[in-house]
Amino acid sequence: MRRRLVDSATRGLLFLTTLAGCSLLALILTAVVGRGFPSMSIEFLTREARDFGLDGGIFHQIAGTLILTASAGIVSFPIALGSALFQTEFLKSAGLKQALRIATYTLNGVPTILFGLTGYMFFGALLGMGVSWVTGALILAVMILPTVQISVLEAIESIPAHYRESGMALGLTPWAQIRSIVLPQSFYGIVTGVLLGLARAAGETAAIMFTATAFSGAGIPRSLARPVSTLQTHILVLAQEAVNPKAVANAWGAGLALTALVFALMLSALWARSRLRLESHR
Amino acid sequence: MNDTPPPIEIRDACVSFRGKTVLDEIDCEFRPRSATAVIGSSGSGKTTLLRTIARMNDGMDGFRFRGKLFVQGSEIYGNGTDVCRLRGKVGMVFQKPCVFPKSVLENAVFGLKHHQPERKKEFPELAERFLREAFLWDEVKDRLHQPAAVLSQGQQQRLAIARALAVGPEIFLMDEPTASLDPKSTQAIEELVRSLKQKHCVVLATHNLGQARRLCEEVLFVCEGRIRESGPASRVFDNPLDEETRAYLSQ
Amino acid sequence: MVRGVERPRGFLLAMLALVWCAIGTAAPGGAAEEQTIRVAGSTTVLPIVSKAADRFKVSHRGAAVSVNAGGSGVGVNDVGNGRAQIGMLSRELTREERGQFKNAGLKTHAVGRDAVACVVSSEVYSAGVKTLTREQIRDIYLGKIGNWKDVGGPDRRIVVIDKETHRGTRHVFMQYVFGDEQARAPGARLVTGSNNEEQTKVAQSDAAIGMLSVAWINPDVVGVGIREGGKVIQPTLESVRDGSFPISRNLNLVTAGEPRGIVKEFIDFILGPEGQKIVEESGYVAVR
Amino acid sequence: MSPSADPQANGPERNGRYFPGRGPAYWVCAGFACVALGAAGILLGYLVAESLPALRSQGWPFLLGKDWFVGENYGALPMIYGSVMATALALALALPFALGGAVFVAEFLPARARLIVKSIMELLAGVPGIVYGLLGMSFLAPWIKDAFGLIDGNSLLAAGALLGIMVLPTVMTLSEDALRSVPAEYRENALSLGLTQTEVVFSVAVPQALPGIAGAVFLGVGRAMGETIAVLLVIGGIDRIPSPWYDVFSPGQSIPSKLGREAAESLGYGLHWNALMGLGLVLLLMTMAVAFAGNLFLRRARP
Repeated sequence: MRRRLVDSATRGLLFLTTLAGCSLLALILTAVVGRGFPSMSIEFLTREARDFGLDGGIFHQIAGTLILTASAGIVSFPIALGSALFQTEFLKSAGLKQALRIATYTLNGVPTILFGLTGYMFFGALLGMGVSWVTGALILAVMILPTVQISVLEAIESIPAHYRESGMALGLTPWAQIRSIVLPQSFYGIVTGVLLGLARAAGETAAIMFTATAFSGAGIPRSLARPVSTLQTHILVLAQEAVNPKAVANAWGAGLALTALVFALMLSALWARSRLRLESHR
Repeated sequence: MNDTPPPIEIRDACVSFRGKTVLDEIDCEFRPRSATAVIGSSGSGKTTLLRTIARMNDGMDGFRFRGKLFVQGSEIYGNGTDVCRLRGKVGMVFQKPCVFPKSVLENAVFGLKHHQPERKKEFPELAERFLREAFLWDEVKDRLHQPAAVLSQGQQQRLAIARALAVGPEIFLMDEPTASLDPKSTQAIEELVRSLKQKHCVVLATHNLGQARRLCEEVLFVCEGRIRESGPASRVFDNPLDEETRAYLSQ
Repeated sequence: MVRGVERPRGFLLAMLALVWCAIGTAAPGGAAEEQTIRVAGSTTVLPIVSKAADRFKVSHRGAAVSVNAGGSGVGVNDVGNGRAQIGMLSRELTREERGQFKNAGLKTHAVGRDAVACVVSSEVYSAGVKTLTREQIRDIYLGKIGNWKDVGGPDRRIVVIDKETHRGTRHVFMQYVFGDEQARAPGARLVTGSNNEEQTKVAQSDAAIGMLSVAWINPDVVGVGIREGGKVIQPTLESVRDGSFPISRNLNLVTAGEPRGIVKEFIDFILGPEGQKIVEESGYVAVR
Repeated sequence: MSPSADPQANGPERNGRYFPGRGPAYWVCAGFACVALGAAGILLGYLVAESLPALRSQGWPFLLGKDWFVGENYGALPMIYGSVMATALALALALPFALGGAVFVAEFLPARARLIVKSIMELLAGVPGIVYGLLGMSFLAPWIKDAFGLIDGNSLLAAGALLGIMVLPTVMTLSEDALRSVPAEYRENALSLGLTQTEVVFSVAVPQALPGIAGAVFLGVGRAMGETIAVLLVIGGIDRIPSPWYDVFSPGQSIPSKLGREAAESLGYGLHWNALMGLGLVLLLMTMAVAFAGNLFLRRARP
């Protein structure tokens, strides 16, 4: 009897903690949507900001976040894929593999502000790229590299051995194996990794606030050497102006837009990952 | 015949998962102090039948049970059944030996620790007793505090049986306990089953017809979720009445 | 996308080429840079420059002005290191800064005048704290006075709001209160950065004191009068204009050497009639 | 034809696997593989090199000094304290919910509900820091001010609570993964012995998943320690250790928040920058230690 009581009590307690956690998080979503929705409109999304974001919309900021995120993804993806292929298909030395892995995991844990600062000193100052789109894109690319790389690597490594073995038994060359077994089998894993990386880049503020963005006058950059304006830094500026109700409203609007963008990327990543699971169970 | 109810009595039972019927029109009894073999091809429902008796399917997705199932006279799918107490009475041994990542000793008294925590002081002696009953004591008495994973597969399986014995079950459900073991370990387990059936009601699902013939007094042949034939082992093996049974046995 | 590629080698090389294109285009980007003016620095000067930039772009097609905040110290630093052509400065250059960037030949151009007011939450103001003396402000920032009732206000603990040490507003304010632009404020409860942030924190509190450019004063964030020798000077543009308000300052633009080309045009634009009108619109006193 | 495309030139068979030869693609991939290595190296090297002048000029007081005033003193202790304290508060607040939630979701929820809760959690783990910062300054800090009768809500507690909310989904999903990766057989065997479901969970599943759970917690710690923008907006920004030291209602300063506020002021030059990079190095070493510990546990989790 006592055991049953303990069982029910524990269950209840666990349920309560889950409920508390979930409702807190539901509260967050409600707050973001509830506060952001009133300022959402087609005009808000398609007009440029005026009067330091107090008036007008967030068109340039959305565009800036998108191009910065996309260019970071474009730079990061081939590096991550090449690196993963190198580790799984080319490299034989276990020690070197371990070193690469440690570097990746270390990089994954580095606080983003440090990427921003040292990245700026490297790309912006040493290589002379200044505060610009390209500096921001490269910093973000390095920042998301471990996310993408780990995901791609795990996808490739989780390909069941019998696939490779049957490929080998058919007399495929290593290159043919990569092309017809490794890449197709890990396709959704690669997609998942890239999308997760993009989501991470899209939500990042600290790494780009000194390195890629301008408070005003950036617009859509006409060259890689120009600064961009992004949703993240836009929110940061507006948030500090919280006495002005218009600023607050626009900050929440931009916050909702940014959250929606990140969620779209995350949802696609979750979808791709579920496809990966399906494929591997086939 | 006396009045004590049979250890297990199933009346017109039907088991389905998500609407898909897996067992149907099951109607049978198991005798005390004897071994019954449940035979049949893979996927015929042997495992489901065993798991249903211990209510191990409760957590499965879309599980439904209709009919009546009595264990020692009490209806176990009725209201107010204490599932934990039921499983204490019905021990179960699985196909793949599974020991917990703890020491041999801790594994042996694992269930006991939760059922009778007040007997903590006696655990070492109890462990010895049940390990002896499982014919394992001599092999592990010097390694009681080593992780159970170092034991061989056959030893792990006997440890699993000792662990189940410790909880004090009157019924033993064994789901192909020797399927993943080598011949020598199989022999040891068979020896153990012979001794178990002196006191317990043993239900043994097996593919190994020779094993069923060697160990069991009764046989139950399951095919596509239904019982096609049942009866004393010698009769079923030597003179099967059912067409399907004959086909299966003659393989 | 991966499936469609025939040869992984070609695919990898194509990707490599893409990366290098991305990095390579950054270098020729330098040529287009001449028409872009980068401005960074004080949030006090920021409204003037941002608005001026919007109008400047209309009259000068092809010119782009990117403006960043950060604070006066950031402005000086960026100009000194060549990251920006124009720095915004809500104070004068310090001796350290002149020394540090000797080679850059920093030059300041005053574009407007402003006063730094000592501001309090409106609740405190309406409860009776209409004026403060320099000594009272000093003791509050030192933490010696911790409750508004000691200076004639309600019985409420004072939320002392400090600013980041490199901010121009702080330099000017501390110069007046302590006679030292780098003075410490051990009584502070909160440190803020931009004027907007400070304004927000004062407004959100009901017992705060802070320092803020007069352009940021509003009904929630009220500037108290400064009592000096029996006289009370209100923080208004008038008292800045007639020079009576004790905590006033120039709003400067700083360049490395004499401005040339488009940078000179932009500074001249701000100093011209249209630019000076923007200065007045932004809540400051024009210099011309 | 480059040698790598020629089957004859393929590398030897090893461990039953063919490896491609060393064509140009080999070197390209090798170069890419070294990017992460190089980036980590540059990062660490730069921080060490740039922080040396500050360490040399300040000596040990750099780590132990309690006073940070640009141009005079650079003592990192208040920031180190702030980072540790905010992270500790975050853990204390988030762990019960994260772990309780993970156990409940992994062990007691039916498959479909589990998928939904998990997807939501993973989404929430992706909510940008700046949005959390916005939430913190508009809801959490004012609420803390009113609830505890403070003169101002921006405090270590606000930062810790916000961080707790931020890392909760991360810790929860990763712990849940760890619990799910415990083979079902263990649960079945324990169930068949007549254990109640919570007994099964706490005597079999949780102990087995413990390394994985510890890894999840460590990763959460690393996240919390490195978060800049959300903390910057609610921690108060005062470089001071409160007295008494456990007064979490006081304002404070964490390392990332300090870097975020002051780095632009001296980007790249002077002793101030060196001191800031020293802070960065301390932060990096702290997070690296945490990540190492976490990965150690995670590796033990998957044998």
